[in-house]
Amino acid sequence: MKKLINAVENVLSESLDGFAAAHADIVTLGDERKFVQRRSLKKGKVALVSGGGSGHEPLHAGFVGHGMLDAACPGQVFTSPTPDQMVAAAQAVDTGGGVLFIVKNYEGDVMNFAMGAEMAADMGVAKVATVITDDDVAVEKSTYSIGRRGVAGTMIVERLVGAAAEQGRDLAALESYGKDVNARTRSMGVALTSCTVPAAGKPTFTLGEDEMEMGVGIHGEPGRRRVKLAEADAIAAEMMGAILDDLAPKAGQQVLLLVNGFGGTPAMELYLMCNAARRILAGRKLLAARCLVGSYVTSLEMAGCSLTVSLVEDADLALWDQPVHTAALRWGM
Amino acid sequence: MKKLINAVENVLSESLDGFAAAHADIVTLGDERKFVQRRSLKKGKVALVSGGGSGHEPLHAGFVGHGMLDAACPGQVFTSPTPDQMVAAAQAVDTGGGVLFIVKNYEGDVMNFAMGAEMAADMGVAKVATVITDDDVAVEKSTYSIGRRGVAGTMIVERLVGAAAEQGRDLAALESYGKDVNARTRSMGVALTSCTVPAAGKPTFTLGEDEMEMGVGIHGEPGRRRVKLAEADAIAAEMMGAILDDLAPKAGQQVLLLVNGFGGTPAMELYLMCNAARRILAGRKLLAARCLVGSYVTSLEMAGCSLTVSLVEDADLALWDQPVHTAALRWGM
Amino acid sequence: MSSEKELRLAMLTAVAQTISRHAEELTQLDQAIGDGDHGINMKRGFDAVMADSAGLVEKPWPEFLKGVGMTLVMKVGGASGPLFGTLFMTLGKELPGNPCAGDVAGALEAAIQAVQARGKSEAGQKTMLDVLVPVAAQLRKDALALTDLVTVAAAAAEATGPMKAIRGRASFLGDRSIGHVDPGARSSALMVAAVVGAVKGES
Amino acid sequence: MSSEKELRLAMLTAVAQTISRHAEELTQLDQAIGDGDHGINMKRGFDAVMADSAGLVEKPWPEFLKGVGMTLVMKVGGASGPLFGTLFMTLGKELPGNPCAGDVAGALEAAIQAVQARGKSEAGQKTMLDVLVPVAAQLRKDALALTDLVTVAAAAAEATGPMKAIRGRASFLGDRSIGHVDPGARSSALMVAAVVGAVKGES
Ligand SMILES: Nc1ncnc2c1ncn2[C@@H]1O[C@H](COP(=O)(O)OP(=O)(O)O)[C@@H](O)[C@H]1O
Ligand SMILES: Nc1ncnc2c1ncn2[C@@H]1O[C@H](COP(=O)(O)OP(=O)(O)O)[C@@H](O)[C@H]1O
Ligand SMILES: [Mg+2]
Ligand SMILES: [Mg+2]
Ligand SMILES: [Mg+2]
Ligand SMILES: [Mg+2]
Repeated sequence: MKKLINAVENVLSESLDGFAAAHADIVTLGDERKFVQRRSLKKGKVALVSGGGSGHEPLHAGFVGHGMLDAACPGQVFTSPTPDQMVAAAQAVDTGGGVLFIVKNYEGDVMNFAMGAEMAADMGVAKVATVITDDDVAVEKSTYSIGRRGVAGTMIVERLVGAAAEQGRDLAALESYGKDVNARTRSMGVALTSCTVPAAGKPTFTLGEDEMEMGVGIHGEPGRRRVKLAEADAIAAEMMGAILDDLAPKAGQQVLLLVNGFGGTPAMELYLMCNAARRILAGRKLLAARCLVGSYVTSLEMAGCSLTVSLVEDADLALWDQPVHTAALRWGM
Repeated sequence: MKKLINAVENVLSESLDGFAAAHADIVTLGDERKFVQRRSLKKGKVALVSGGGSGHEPLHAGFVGHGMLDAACPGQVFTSPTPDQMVAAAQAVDTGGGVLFIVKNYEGDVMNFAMGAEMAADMGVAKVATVITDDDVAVEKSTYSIGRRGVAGTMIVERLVGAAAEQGRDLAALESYGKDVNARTRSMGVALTSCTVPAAGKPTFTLGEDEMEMGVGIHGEPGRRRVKLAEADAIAAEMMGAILDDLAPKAGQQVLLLVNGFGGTPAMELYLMCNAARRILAGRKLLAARCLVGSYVTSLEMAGCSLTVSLVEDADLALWDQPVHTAALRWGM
Repeated sequence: MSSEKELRLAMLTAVAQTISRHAEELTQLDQAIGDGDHGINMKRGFDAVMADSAGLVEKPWPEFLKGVGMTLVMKVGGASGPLFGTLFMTLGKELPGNPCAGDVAGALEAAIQAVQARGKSEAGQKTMLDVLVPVAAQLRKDALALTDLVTVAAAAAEATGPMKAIRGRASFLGDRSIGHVDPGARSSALMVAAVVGAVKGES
Repeated sequence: MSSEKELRLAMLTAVAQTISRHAEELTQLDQAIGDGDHGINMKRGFDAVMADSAGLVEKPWPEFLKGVGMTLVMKVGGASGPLFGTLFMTLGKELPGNPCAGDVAGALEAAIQAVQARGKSEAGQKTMLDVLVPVAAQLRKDALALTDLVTVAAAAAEATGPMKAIRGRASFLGDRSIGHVDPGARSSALMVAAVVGAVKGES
């Protein structure tokens, strides 16, 4: 395992310390590093709290700040945080408007956030509501499973709901808006190499020199199938096909396109994939109203990328364009 | 070779098309993709033109926009652009204030930009001046060599000179400010894995599972020495030691710290390295006035990072904090 | 009372040791059909429990078990944290202050109910429940046949191999989950064996 | 005149072919002590020259050589683009419209001067100059001993192996550059051999 670390046990804490120091203008670190919180809170605004296993940086701590999250709870690498973290975060950032948890659909996250919500309620944090994201079309939807995984689309939910929260909408409105955005958002990923969890010390999976994992999860979970390496255009066609078949948008629909790197893929390839995805959108007469390219929801150093499409209307775009000031996403301020 | 590409010959052009489409609000692509230019030019402002081999994204095209570059000339992967590109770019963005070339110190870049400057002069582009960056302390300075390489510190020069240009300073002032910033900026890098040039199809170098290349260049050039993998703190100590011994700052000096990923290293490790570097700065009683962490000057998918320290005064910090709006660096607007 | 305390310590130590010894194996099982952290998660949890063990074993069985469960909830994370945490906490709630062997089956059944509610799951879905449920049934049948308990647990864990996962991360794999033992089932069987070993006075 | 045109085409084709055939070798040499693109760069340049060859070979020697040089400048990039470009452009400037064998040494010497000025370099620094300079010297000595020219060039390229680089990317390596043949020296020797082959009518 080749990583820039000291001891495996301290990767998370040292990384969080570095993050908090580098972005001291935006965030502070909670006691025992249970959460990262926004430096200045807005009285009465609904507080957005997210979190999940670490290793997906900048998700979620990199999205704490004006226009997105109020706090993020970092779990161990690829392991959901624990309920005490959510309780501490909720207590720290609730300013009376209630707290909205944004949770990726993994049983670990869902259960830990649920216990956190129950405990927070017991401890008098006014109101907690939860939005669960499940945008990964690689997993077929079925009543015989726990449903789809929450992947890169989560950041779109965090951003749009974050902008709406900044405008003063109430908890119920934000909860339903978040569910609505999630329902219009679909993603799919592909891995060219595995990632290595520091504590495990070896790659999560192994791919042949000519293989890729189509439909991979953001923890290196196996996807739809392991296939021969293909050209970027063919990869984009399969992913966009699955996404668009599921969303079934009408011609002329505006969309937001996210080309997300998994951590080990250079910008050059992401922009090339962006180009491929945009050609497919154009072919279906869809309008790429906004386009975000970068490594935003990663799997440590995994090579590969995901494509996310959100169906958006003018009102969503107006929110998207509102000022945002976080470590990883910033404009307008 | 595992890359998200179609044909090796088209990597650069498809990637540039994706980049231009994703950032159409900021940039346009010149004829024959010879350069990426700022969408709106400011009459009379000195035009900043940089460029170099591709594969270092977001450098340079990702830094085209308000507060940084007016144009960037992308060469083939790891290969300097050709003089016709610089000529075309200079012609496109010169609005009367003259053109400043910012060039990393590699003979290829220096010679091609020099030929470009000569040709531009022949063709009537008013005035061209050049700043050469050479911040890499891994290469010992010596009269028997071409001197140090220009690496990640280049983006600090581009940023500070870009902000100064926005304020209306003239060509001579910007040239001397750029040289000044470069002289106060030092970097050093380490690689944990190699990168693979698409056209070459195989890794540029090979490291054992327990080896790293200390002092690596941003094209995967061998560095000071190949050594056993070490802990992050030891790596940071060696790199910061070389940088600070060379800069020899006084206690109490303000510095700008750049922790730069080479493309294959996740944010988690970069922030951990940031933490390590900051401890070393604190130990030398230096003040990390600004801190930038991310993959800004990359070597395709190489794993590793570089550390850069710039000695800065309040005037530099004021420029640093001015609004900037590029694909890869944005604040204040 | 002091022997009860020693039993609690012996059980805790045995469970923590077996988890620690098999952490890599559990992680490997999780790498095959999950995200490769189950061994790491469980070890982190039981290391934390052991750090508190001196205080914990002083407490009577219900508080002891609740304390273990709460520590697991706060330290394990992932899916297994809330589930094993709920399991131990509910065992603590259900068992009387001075439990006898006959109390265990009922308490375990109630704890399994709580796990199922938390996990929205049931036996047959290739999870820890596929070990816990047959273990409870065996306890109900014969609370004193300790060796059988271990055999039942081990066989039940093995039997998750051919199953298709419907809960847990492995469910994302669909048919590709078939052919691998479920990590949570394996860790459950290991814990059963450790507890039985402690009760029988092995070390 | 038509035979001159054929000779230009034969030379161009021979050079382009040898570069193309050895592109991988040149890239490997550059991977050892540079950035692994020399073969790719040179191939891109001569592919572009070949794409224009029909028009280029129509022109008299000076314009032909300037055209080749200009195309190399615009297509090769890197360090070798301006240098080989300058070499060919200066050869074109220096040679008369109807050059004879005796004109070549002087033109090459002038072209080498121009390369040195552009590259701030001289022979002995482990670069293409370590081939070009002895080749010019040999031409000056005997402009007609074509086979000797090839031998001198090949030996000079080999002789860069033990040298320490003082110019070019390899210079960053200091002593670690020792033991590897310089890619630009090797490509220069290949071009000399190709040109001689074309003159001798080999194909
Ligand atoms: N809904 C559920 N009900 C019961 N057990 C479950 C459920 N989800 C997961 N598990 C168990 O948890 C184990 C995985 O635990 P662990 O790897 O620690 O968490 P995670 O899957 O979050 O990484 C699975 O092997 C399975 O036995
Ligand atoms: N200053 C110089 N003077 C003469 N030749 C040089 C100089 N710098 C580089 N070269 C030659 O150029 C070759 C490298 O070319 P190439 O790999 O195409 O460019 P780059 O080094 O920019 O990647 C070297 O092997 C050397 O022969
Ligand atoms: Mg996990
Ligand atoms: Mg090069
Ligand atoms: Mg797991
Ligand atoms: Mg080269």
